[in-house]
Amino acid sequence: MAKSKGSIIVDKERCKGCEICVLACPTGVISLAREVNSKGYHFAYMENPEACTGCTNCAVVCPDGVITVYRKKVNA
Amino acid sequence: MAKSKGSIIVDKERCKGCEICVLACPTGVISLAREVNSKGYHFAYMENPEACTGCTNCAVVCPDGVITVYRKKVNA
Amino acid sequence: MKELKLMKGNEAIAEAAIRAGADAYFGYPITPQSEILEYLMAEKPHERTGMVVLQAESEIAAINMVYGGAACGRKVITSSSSPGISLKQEGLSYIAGSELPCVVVNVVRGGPGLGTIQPAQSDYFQAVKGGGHGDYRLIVLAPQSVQEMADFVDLGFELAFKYRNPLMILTDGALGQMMEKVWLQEQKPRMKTFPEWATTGKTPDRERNIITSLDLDSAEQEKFNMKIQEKYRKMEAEEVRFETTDTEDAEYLLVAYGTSARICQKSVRLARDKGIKAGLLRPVTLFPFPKKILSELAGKVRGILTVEMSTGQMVEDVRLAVEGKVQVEHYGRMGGIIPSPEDIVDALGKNFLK
Amino acid sequence: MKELKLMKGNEAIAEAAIRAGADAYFGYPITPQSEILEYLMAEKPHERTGMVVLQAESEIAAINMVYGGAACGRKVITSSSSPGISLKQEGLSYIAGSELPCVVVNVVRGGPGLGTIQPAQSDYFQAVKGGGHGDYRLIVLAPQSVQEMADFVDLGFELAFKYRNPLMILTDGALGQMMEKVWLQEQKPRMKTFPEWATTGKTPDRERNIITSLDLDSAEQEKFNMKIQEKYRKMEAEEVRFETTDTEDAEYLLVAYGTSARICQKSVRLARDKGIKAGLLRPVTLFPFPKKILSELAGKVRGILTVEMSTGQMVEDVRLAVEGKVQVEHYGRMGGIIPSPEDIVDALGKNFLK
Amino acid sequence: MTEEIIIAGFGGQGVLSMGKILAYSGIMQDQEVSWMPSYGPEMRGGTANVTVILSDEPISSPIINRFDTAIILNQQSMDKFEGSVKAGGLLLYDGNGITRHPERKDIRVYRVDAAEEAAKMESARIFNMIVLGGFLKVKPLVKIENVRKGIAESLPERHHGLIPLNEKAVLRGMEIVKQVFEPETK
Amino acid sequence: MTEEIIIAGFGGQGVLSMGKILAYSGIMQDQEVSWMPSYGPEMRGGTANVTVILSDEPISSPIINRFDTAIILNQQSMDKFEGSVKAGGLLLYDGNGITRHPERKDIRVYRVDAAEEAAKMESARIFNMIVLGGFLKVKPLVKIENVRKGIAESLPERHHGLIPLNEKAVLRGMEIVKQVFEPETK
Amino acid sequence: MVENTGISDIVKDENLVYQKTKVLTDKVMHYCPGCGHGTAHRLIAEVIEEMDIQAGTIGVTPVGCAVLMYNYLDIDMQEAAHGRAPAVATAIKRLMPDKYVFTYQGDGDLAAIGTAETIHACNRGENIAVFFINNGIYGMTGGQMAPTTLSGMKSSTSPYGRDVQMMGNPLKMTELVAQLPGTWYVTRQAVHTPASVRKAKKAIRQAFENQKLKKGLSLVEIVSNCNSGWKMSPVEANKWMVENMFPFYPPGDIKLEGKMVGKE
Amino acid sequence: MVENTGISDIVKDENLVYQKTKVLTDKVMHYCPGCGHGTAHRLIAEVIEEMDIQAGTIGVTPVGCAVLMYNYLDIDMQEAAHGRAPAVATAIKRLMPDKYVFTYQGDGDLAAIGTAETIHACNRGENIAVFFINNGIYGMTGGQMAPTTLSGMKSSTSPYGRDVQMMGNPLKMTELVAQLPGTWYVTRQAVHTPASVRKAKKAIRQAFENQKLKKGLSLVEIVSNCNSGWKMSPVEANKWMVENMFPFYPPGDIKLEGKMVGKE
Ligand SMILES: Cc1ncc(C[n+]2csc(CCOP(=O)(O)OP(=O)(O)O)c2C)c(N)n1
Ligand SMILES: Cc1ncc(C[n+]2csc(CCOP(=O)(O)OP(=O)(O)O)c2C)c(N)n1
Ligand code: SF4
Ligand code: SF4
Ligand code: SF4
Ligand code: SF4
Ligand code: SF4
Ligand code: SF4
Ligand SMILES: [Mg+2]
Ligand SMILES: [Mg+2]
Repeated sequence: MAKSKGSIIVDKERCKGCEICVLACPTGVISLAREVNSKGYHFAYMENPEACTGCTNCAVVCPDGVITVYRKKVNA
Repeated sequence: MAKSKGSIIVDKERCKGCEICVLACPTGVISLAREVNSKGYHFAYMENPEACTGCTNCAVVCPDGVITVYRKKVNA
Repeated sequence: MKELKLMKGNEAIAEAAIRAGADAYFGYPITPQSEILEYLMAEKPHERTGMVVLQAESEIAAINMVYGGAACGRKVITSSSSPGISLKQEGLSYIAGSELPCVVVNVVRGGPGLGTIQPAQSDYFQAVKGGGHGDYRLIVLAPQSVQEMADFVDLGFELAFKYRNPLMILTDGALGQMMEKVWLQEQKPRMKTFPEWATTGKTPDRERNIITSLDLDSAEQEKFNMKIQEKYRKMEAEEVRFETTDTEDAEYLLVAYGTSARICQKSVRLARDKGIKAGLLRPVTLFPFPKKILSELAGKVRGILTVEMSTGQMVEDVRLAVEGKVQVEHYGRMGGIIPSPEDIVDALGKNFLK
Repeated sequence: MKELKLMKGNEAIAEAAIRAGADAYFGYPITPQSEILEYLMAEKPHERTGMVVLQAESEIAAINMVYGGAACGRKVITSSSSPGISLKQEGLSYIAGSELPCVVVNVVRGGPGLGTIQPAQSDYFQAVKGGGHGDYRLIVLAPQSVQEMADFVDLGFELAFKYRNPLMILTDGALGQMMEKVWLQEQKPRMKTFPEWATTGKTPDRERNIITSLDLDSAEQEKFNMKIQEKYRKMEAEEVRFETTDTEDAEYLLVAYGTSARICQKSVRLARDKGIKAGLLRPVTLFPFPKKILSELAGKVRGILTVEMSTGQMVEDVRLAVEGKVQVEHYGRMGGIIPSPEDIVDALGKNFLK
Repeated sequence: MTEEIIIAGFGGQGVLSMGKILAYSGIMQDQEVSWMPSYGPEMRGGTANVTVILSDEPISSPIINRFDTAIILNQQSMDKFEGSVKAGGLLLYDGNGITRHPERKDIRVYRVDAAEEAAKMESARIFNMIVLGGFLKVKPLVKIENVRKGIAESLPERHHGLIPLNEKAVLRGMEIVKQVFEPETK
Repeated sequence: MTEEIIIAGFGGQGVLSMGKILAYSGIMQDQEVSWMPSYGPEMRGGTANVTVILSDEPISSPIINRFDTAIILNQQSMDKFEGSVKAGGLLLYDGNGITRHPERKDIRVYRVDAAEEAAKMESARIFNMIVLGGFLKVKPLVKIENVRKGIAESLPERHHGLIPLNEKAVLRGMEIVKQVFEPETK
Repeated sequence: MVENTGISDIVKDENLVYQKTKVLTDKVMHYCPGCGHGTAHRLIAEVIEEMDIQAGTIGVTPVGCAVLMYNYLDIDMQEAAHGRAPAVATAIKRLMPDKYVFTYQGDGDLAAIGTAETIHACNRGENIAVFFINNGIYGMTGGQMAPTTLSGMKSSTSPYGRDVQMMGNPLKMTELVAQLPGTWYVTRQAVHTPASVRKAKKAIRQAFENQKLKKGLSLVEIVSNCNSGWKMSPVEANKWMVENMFPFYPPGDIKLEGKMVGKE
Repeated sequence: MVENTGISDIVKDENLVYQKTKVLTDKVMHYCPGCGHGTAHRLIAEVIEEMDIQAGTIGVTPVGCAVLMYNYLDIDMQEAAHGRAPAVATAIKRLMPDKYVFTYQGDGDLAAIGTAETIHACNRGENIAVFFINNGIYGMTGGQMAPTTLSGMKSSTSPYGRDVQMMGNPLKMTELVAQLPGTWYVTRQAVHTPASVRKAKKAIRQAFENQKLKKGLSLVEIVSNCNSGWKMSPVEANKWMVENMFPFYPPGDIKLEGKMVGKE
C-alpha cells in the first residue's frame, strides 16, 4: 500500500504563534517552540516530523500563510 | 324601519375638485361644479342631496378634509 | 461644428458632460438641479456614447461611486445642491486625499439647513476653504451664464486630470434653472487609454496600483500633505482665471462671481451713468483666487465692494488679497433673493460716497 | 467639592458631560476619540443620572439624534474625529438652521481622507468657516489641556443654550489620548424645565412648537439669515475668549490654539532665554475670533507667527484681523506630527530674524 | 432694446412653454434671451410663472422684480404681479376666472379672452398660443416667421404636426386682443 | 525639575499601566504629569509605548522626541528609542529577548531582568512593577509611599488585594537592577 | 360657507357625524388635489384626537412632499433631514419615553437615503411609530424614480420606464424590516376608498397604542398615489394604483405582535 | 529558513503540495496572531491565482482592520471610505463590466455605517462579490460593539454585555440581503478549521465565477474571530466562535442561484 509522507516548512520569522495549525494537524506534528522569534512570538515547528502525512491542513488554516508543505508517496 | 337621511357641507374654497368623494359616495350624491373656486378648482357639491344617507364615506376619503357630514334618523 | 440651443443651465451641464466624453454620472435628485440627471436619463447616454448614468441611493453613495470611477481613471461627474453637497464632504476629502480627478457641481440654494430652494451663494466657504476635514483644496470654477455652465464641464475635466484633483463647479439655482442660448461643442470621444495610476487591473508589466488616502505613518502623511500643497501653489501660479470690466479707470471696484457678477455688469453701467467710475472684477476661479490682480487694483481704487448672495464669504478672500490697502465692504442678499443692479449701486453709494 | 483625577482628555470629556447634567450622548466609534463612548458606557450614566447614551449606526445617525434630542430642549452631546465630523456637516447645518443648542466634539486627526490617526489641527476651516452649506457659524472652543477638555463641556452647554447655537469643542488626538490631572466639578442636576421653544408636547396653554430650518419664502429666509447673523455679531461682541503670555513687551507674537498653544508657551520661554522678546496670543474661542486684541497687538509687534498643526488655516483669520499692519507668517506641521518648542523658535528666527 | 416680461398663471396653462417659444423666437432673430421660471416643489394646481427677457445686449440679471410687460392668466397672479409692472408698461390678461380686474392707472391694459377662444377652437392646448398672439399684436417684438421657427424648435419632433394649429392660434390671438385701458400721457 | 520618560515594549507587558502608576505617583506628590500613549489600531503583539512627563511646572508638549529616560522592554523598542535618549540620560532595559544590547556611549545604561524575576515570583503580571522598581532605584523621582498611593489609585477597587504584591515587586526591582555602562564624565 | 344645506333641519349640531378634527389646523394643505398625503395626515390627527394625546405626541416630518406637515397638525413637530427621521425620533423617544413619537416619511426618504436609519431604528426596536407613504416616486422634487418605483414604471429619471437591469429592483422595504426582531407591528394599508381609509386608521391607532407596550417599532406603510408624479388625474391614479401597485405591494398585515403573518 | 527538514528528501520542488500563492505579497500582515482576516485574504488570493485573473480583478478594501489589505494582495485595489465599498465597487463594475470586482468588508463597515450602500448594491443586483468578515465587533478601533455583536456579548462599548433592550438586536445582515431579488448567491462560511477553509474557498470561487453570469450580487459572509477584541487567545476564540457565534450565525448556504435554500 502506498502511503504518504510529508514535511512542512514554517517561516519562523513570520509565524505569529497563534497555534491554529497545532490544532488543525490530525497527526499531532506541530508544537510551538519555547523560544521566540524577533517579534516575540513562540513559533510553530514540527515536533513529531515523522508523523506528518503532508495533508496540508496546517497550511490551509494558517492565517499568515507561513507554512509550505511537501508530500511524497512512500511504500509502507 | 328607521332610515337615515344625511347632508354634507363642502368647504368649497378649500375643495380641490379631486373627485375622490364623487367616486366614494355609494348613492351618487356628489358631483363637481361647473364653476371654479378662487383657486381655479371645480369644487364638489351635492347634486342629489335627497340621496345622501350621511354615511360619511365622502368625508373619510376626502384628502383635504373639507366635508362635514350630518345625519338624522327618519322614519321611512 | 458647434450647435446652438436654448437650454437650462442644468441641461447644458448634462449635455456638456456627454459631449466632453464623460464616462459616468452618479447623482441623487435635489432641487434646483434634478434636471441634470433627468436630462441625462432622457438622452440615453449609454446609447449615445456608452456613458454610465446611475441614480444613486443617496448623495453619499453617489460621491463614493465617483471615487470608484475616478480611481479607474475615468471622467466622472456628479451634481447636487447645498444639503446634498454637505453630505459629500467626507467623500470629497477622500477624493482629494487620494488625488483623484472628478467634477462636482453644486447648484447652490439658500441655507443653512433645508433653507429655501432659491438661488444663493452661501456655500463659498465650503467650496473654497474645504468643507471636509484635513488640508485640501478643490479647484473651484464659477460660471455666470448657461454657456459657461456647459463650457466649464470640459474645462473642469481638463483641470481635474491635469492636477489629479477634484474640481467643483459652484453655481446656483438661477443659473441652473434659467434658459439661455448656448453653443454646444462637438462630441469628444471617450478616453481609450487611462492614466498610469488608475486601477484598471494589474498587468504583469507594471506594479499594482493602489488608490488610498491612508498613511498611518505621520512622516509619510506629512510628506503627502506637502506634496498636495505644492500642487495648490502651482494652481495659484498657473490657473487663476478672472474677468475685468471697466477697471482701467475705476475708482470703485465691485468684486463678484457667478450670478452676482452678471448683475454687477449692469451695476457698473448704471453707476457710470450716474458719474461714478465703477469697475468689476469677476473671479472665474474661486480657488485659485485672483489675489494678484486684486492686490494691484487695490492700489488704484478708493473702495471695494464685494457682492455675494450670502452674508459675506468671498469678502474674506478679497480682504486677504488686499491686505488693508483699501476699504473692502460687502453687500449681500440672502435666502434666495437676488440683488438688483440698482441695489448694488445704492450699496456702493452708501458705503463709499456718503 | 471638586475631585482630582488622572484622566485621558477623552475620558474627561465623558465624565464632564455626565457631571454637566447632559441628557444624552450619541456617537459612533472612531480613533482617537472612542474612549468617550467607551467611558460613558462603562460608567452607566443611565444609572448615575439617567443620561441616555447610545451607540448610533453612523455619525450621520448620531448627529441627527443630536438634532432630535436638542429639539426637545435637552443637553445633548456627540463626538467624533475628522472623517466622522465631515459626515455630520449636513446635520450641523440643520442644527444651526433650526437654532438648536448642542455640543459637538471633534478630536482632530490628520487628513485629508482617511489620513492618519495622529493629532492634527487641519479641521480649523471646517469648524470655523462652516463646513456645511449655508451661512451659519458654530461657536468653537479650543481646549489646551485635559482640564479644559472637561471644563469646556459645561461652558459649551452654557453658551450653546444661551445662543441657541451648536458649539464645537475643537481638540485633537494628543489632548484626547493623553492623561493629565484634572479637577472635576460636582455633579450638576439634569434640567427639570425646558426652553419654551422645545418640542415637549403641545399643551393647551401654548401654541405648538415647530423645529425646522425650512422656509420656502425667500424673504422670510433672508430675515432668518439676518437674525442669526445678529446672533453671531453678538457673540463677537460678548464671547471672545483668549489668553496672552508675555505680550506686554513682546516684539514677536506667536498665535496658536490648543496643543500648539501649549507648546508655544515653552517656545516663548526658550525664545526669551535667547534674548528674543516673544509673546503668545492663544485664542480660546476660535469663533468668535479674538480680532480686537490681535489688531491691537499687531500695532505693537514686529512680526507675527501662527503655529498650527496644519498647512495654515487660522493664519487667515489672523491676517484678516491684522489688516496688513504687520507681517504674518505661518509655521505648521502636518499628518500627525507635533512641532517641538525648539522648531517654533527656529521658525520665528527664520521668518523674522535673518 | 430690452423687454422684460413676466408670464404668470396656473400650472398647466402652458405658461412655461409660452415663455420658451417667445425666447426661441428671440434667438431666431439673433437676440439675447433669458427664461427664468419660478421653481419649487412641483404641485399640480399651484401657480407657475416665468420671466422672459429679450434683448439686443447681454442680459445681466435673469431674475427681476419689475417688468415691462406682465401677462396674467389667473386671479392669484393678478394680485401678485399687477403692482410690478413698470409705469408706462403693459398688462395683458385673460378675463376668465378674474374677479378683480386691473386697477393701475399708469399702465396700458389689454385683455385677451384666450380660454374662451381656445374652447371655441376646441383645443385647450393652444390657449397659450392665443395669449402669445395677443401679446405680439400689442408688442411686435419678434417677427411672425421667427415665432414659427420658435414653435418648431421648442416642440418635440413628434408634435410637429401641430405647428399649423399653433400658428393659427397665434394669429387668432392677434385678432381678439383688445385694449381696456390707456393711461393719460402727461 | 522635569523628567521626560519613554516606556516601550510589546503590548501586554503592562507598559501603559506602568506609566499610569508613575504618573499617579507624581500627582500624589503634587507634581504636574502627562501620560501620552502611542495609539493606533489595537493589534495584539504590536508594540506599545507611552511618554510620561513628571514636572514641577506646567507641561508644554506631551509629545516629545528626546527623553531623559528610556525604559525599553523589547528589541524593536531598543532599535527605535536608543537613539532618542538625551546625552547624559538614562536607558534602562530588560535583557529578555534583546539580541542587540545598547551601544550608546554617552548615556547611563541599566538593566533589570524583570521577566526572569517575574517568572521566579510566579506572576507575569507584576513584570512591569519590577521594572518600575528598577527605574526608581536609579532615579528616585517619586517617594515609595506615593508609588503605593499611585498603585492604589490606578488599580480598580476589586484588585486592591494585589497592592502588596505589586509593592513587593517594586522593591524587588530596586534590588535586582544593575548598571551596565557609565559614560565617562568629561 | 354652507353651500348645500340640502334639508336644512339635518344640518344641526346634534346631527353632526363627521367633521375635521381639531388636531388639524385650518391651513389649506399644499398637496395636489387627490393626493393621499392629506388623508394620511387627517387619520393621524384623528387618532391623536381620539386618544387625547395632543400634548403627549411629538411628530417628525420628512423631506418630501410632507415636509410641511407641521403646518397642518396642531402638535409639536420636528422637521428631520432627508432620510434621518428615524434617528431623530429615536432620540426624542429615548429622552421622553412616555411621549408618543412618530415619523412620517416618503419612499425616497425612508427607503433610499434613509435606508440605514430605517433599518437600524427597526432593528433596535425603538418604541416609535413609522408612517411610510409609498407613492412609488419622489413627489416633491418632481417625480423622479424612487426605490419603490415599479419595474417598467415611468418617472422623470426613468423616462422610458424603470429598467431593472440598469436601475435596480423595486424595493419592498416593509417586508424587509418585518424580518427584523425589533419590529412589533408591520402592516401595509391604503387610503383610496372609504373602507381602506377606515382600516388604515385602525392600523395607525394600533401603531400609537403599541408604544405603550414597549415591545418595538410599528411601521404602517400606506400605498398612495402621486397623481402629479404619475401624470394622471387623481381618480385615474387611484385606479392605476390598485391595478399596478397593489399586486407588488399588496395591502394587508405583515407582522402582528412580533410574529410574521402566515408565511408564504 | 528551512528549520524542520524532517526527511530531507521530502522537501524537494517536485514534492511541493502547498505554498503561499504569488498573488499574496511578501509583506507580513499586520493582523493579530490567529485572526481570520489573514486566512480570508489568502483564500481570495488563491482563487485569483487559480482563475488566473490577477489582471482582471479590482478589489475594494474597507475601513476596518482590513484597510491595509492592499498591502497584501498583488492586484489593483481601492480603499473605500467607511461603509461605502459597495458604492465604490458599483462604479468600478459599471465602468469596467468585464473585470472581476469585489469588496472586502467588516461587520461594522457593511452592517452599520454602510447599511444603505450594502442594501442598495444588493438590491440593484450589481454583478460584484462582497466578502463580509463578521467578527461580531469593531476590531480596528479597539473592540467596540458592532451591529452583529451577540446579545450579552461584551465589547468596549458594551462592557457589561450587549443589552438588547438598550442597544438593539444583533443584525443578521446576510439573511436580510438574501431577501432581495438582486442577490444571486448568499452564503455563510468560516475559516477556523481545514474543512471550513476548503469550503469557504469554494464559496469565494463561486462568488468570482458568478460575475460572468451577470445575474446579480454574490455575498460570502465569513464568521471569524477577533481574538483581540474578544480578549481571548486565538484558539479559545475559535472555540468561543463555534459555541456562541455559530448558533446565531449558522454557516451554510442561504441563497443559491437566486433562490432561497430550504426555507424554514
Ligand atoms: C440631502 C438631500 N437630498 C435630496 C434632497 C431633495 N429631496 C427633497 S424631497 C426628496 C424625495 C422625496 O420623495 P419621497 O420621500 O418619496 O416623498 P414624496 O414627496 O414622494 O412624498 C428629495 C430627493 C434633499 N432635500 N436633501
Ligand atoms: C466615517 C468613519 N467613521 C468611523 C471610523 C472609524 N472606524 C475605523 S474601522 C471601524 C470599524 C471596524 O469594524 P469592522 O468593520 O467590523 O472591521 P474589523 O476591524 O472588525 O475587521 C471604525 C468605526 C472611520 N474611519 N470613518
Ligand atoms: S497557524 Fe501559522 S502563524 Fe499560527 S502558529 Fe501555525 S504557522 Fe504560526
Ligand atoms: S501537513 Fe498535515 S500532517 Fe503535516 S504537519 Fe501539516 S497538518 Fe500535520
Ligand atoms: S374629495 Fe374633498 S377635495 Fe376632493 S373633490 Fe371631494 S370634497 Fe373636494
Ligand atoms: S355622506 Fe355618504 S351618502 Fe352622503 S354624500 Fe357622503 S358619501 Fe354620499
Ligand atoms: S407631488 Fe405627488 S406626493 Fe406630492 S403632493 Fe402632489 S400628488 Fe402628492
Ligand atoms: S483586532 Fe481583531 S480583527 Fe483586527 S487583526 Fe486583531 S484579531 Fe483581527
Ligand atoms: Mg414618494
Ligand atoms: Mg468587525
